[in-house]
Amino acid sequence: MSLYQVQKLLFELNRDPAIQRAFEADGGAVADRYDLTEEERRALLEPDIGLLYVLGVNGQILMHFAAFKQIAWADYLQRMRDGVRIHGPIRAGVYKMTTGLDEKVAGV
Amino acid sequence: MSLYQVQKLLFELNRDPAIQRAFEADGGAVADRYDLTEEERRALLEPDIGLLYVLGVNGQILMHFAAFKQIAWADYLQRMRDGVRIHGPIRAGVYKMTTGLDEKVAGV
Amino acid sequence: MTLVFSGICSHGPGITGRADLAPPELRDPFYAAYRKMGDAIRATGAEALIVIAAEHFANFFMNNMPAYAIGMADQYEGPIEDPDWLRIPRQQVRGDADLSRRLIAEVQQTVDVAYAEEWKFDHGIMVPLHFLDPANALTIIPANINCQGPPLTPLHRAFAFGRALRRAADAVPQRIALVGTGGISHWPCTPDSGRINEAWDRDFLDRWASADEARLTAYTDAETYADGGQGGYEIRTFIAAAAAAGGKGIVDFYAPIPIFSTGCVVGWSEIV
Amino acid sequence: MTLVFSGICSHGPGITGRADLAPPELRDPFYAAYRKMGDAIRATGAEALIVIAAEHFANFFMNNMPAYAIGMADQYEGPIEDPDWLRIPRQQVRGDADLSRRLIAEVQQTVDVAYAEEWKFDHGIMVPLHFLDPANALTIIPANINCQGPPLTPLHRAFAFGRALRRAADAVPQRIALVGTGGISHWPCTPDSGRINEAWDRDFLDRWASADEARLTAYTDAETYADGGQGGYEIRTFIAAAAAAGGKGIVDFYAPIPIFSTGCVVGWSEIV
Ligand SMILES: [Fe+3]
Ligand SMILES: [Fe+3]
Repeated sequence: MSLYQVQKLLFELNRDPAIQRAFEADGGAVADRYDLTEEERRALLEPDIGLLYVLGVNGQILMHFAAFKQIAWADYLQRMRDGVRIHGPIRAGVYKMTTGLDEKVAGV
Repeated sequence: MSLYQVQKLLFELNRDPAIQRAFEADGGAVADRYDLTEEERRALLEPDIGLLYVLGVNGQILMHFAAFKQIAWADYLQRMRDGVRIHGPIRAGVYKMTTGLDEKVAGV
Repeated sequence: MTLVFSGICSHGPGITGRADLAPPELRDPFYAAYRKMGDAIRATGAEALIVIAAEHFANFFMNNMPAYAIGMADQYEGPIEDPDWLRIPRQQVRGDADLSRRLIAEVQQTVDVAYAEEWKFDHGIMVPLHFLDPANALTIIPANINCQGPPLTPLHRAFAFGRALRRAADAVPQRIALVGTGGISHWPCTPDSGRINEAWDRDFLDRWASADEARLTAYTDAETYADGGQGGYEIRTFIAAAAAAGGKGIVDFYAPIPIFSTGCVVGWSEIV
Repeated sequence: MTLVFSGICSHGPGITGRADLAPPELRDPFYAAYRKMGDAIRATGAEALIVIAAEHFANFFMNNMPAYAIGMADQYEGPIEDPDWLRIPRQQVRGDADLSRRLIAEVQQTVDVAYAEEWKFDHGIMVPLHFLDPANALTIIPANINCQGPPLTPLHRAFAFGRALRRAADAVPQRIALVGTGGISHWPCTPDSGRINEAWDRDFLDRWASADEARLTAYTDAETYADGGQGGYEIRTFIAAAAAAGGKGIVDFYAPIPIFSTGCVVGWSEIV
């Protein structure tokens, strides 16, 4: 249920420039509008892309958030690998990692 | 297309207490977020329930806006009749008036 | 386990919100029949109640208007309307996301539902629950048929939706009850509010009681609009309930109650 | 008038956004095949192009996730992504609400679509349009199949959706083209990005070319996930395109291109 709220925040952020501006100005105030755990809130505000990935945020939602945060493609992939290294396999959803922690399938 | 924007404003207002508070504080600022004609904007801010009805706002959306504006049931029905008297039959949608201007089917 | 109950009932915000404006000799027997249906549902030992509603822009808008939707949350809230206006206090209603997921997966084999992990109940669900489950004891699975914003789903698909819900209810371990809630003829939220076409209503209820698909789905939307008003589009919920049951229906109560803005009915069907 | 074209093509933000990271010997023939399909569509005299997409939470979320949706606006906008990241400029795309309304009404006879009076295109539609209609000359009708958020619509319903679109296209006065756009096997937006199962892709394309409903719909979601990744769920768009066409398919281009994160295909089918 709480993962639903994390994903809802990101869905709304990804598609609405007004929320993007509000998030840049005061991410905490935007986060306050959603029913989040402390861990989820921290992952969103830091942002901890690896933890968001492990929490089960759908990759198609997370990818756009990473792009919004100006995170380059190779860095985005590496942050997810690091998330799994630190926090273990994904806890929900269908975006599980099937390759090795040091494998870079597309070379990045 | 513009009627879609009027209805979208009302749909979002009807279901979100935060937008309701914003609308009470500064209706014009809320209206600015939607692509409205001058006539639509005026009808929303006044509010001119009769004109909104004639513009084609779905009754199931308009009824809740009238309740939000503390307009009693009998007054709500009368404002729609007055709208038709002044502006003519509804211009869009399926909520047309089929009774006479002075008819009160349910006695109110 | 199986579908154990299938009924129909009218909704409308006036049924609770304008209670004091209604003639008691019409209102009180209607309320009594409504509550009696609640007793009948409890008597089946139902664990969950599917409410097939026709919501009114509380959740679904023309930016993404699903022909059919089913809720998939552990909790819902309602009413979305001002509680003083509707005279139903705002409350949490218990859902069951896992049960929903199983029902949805089965329904999707034949009917293409949207699923909704949140849902704000409007009077279309809260008014029935106010009478049917005042103790908030049942698990509620909300379902919806778009009866408000054209293009509307054809009546034969509403029948198919009822059949799909039946198949789904029969496939889960729980005892499942179901009600379809709409209006019959009515012109709600217009200056015509209170207009009711009793002859059309009684003819429709006769078809509903027959559970005959051909008779139930013989209306065009233009005919329904002309004879039953835009509120008449909501017959889809009753058609789905009849399809889910499969058997003959019994009208326990029917009366036009103009201040409630709709023909007021309570009835149920044999499950066959 | 009739369906005049039915094709398939891969999408993915990397196809444009990471163009400079791709080996030219794979990238350039893929781009050429993509543009050639645009020429083929123009050669049919098509007035409108239905794009069956599998959008990625640009419009539809789990609060109301439609199995099937069709746009019903006179204008759309896209991409929703950062234009610099996707390397496709933000633009208006012409729709036709009236044509949509007629198509939707016919589709609804058998498949229960949500309609959407606004729609923000993501890379799933913008990447194909970038190659197929660079001059922005076609009227676009967006359609969607939920391939992202389970529970997903069954494959046989995706086939039914394609058949319904065909019937609808044949019933309107305009000449209609259609493309289904997805990926075949891919593990997008994960650390596995770039993983592609070429053998699985080629087997799927063989089934797609056969237009055989039984072969096309024989996968379980668990099998698709294991062999084709969560990106493989998007085969639904290709299945719908095959169903709309009815005839044999020809794969004009296929190559796994890891930096584009998907097996890259361009193909079209005989309309029978
Ligand atoms: Fe209703
Ligand atoms: Fe995709």
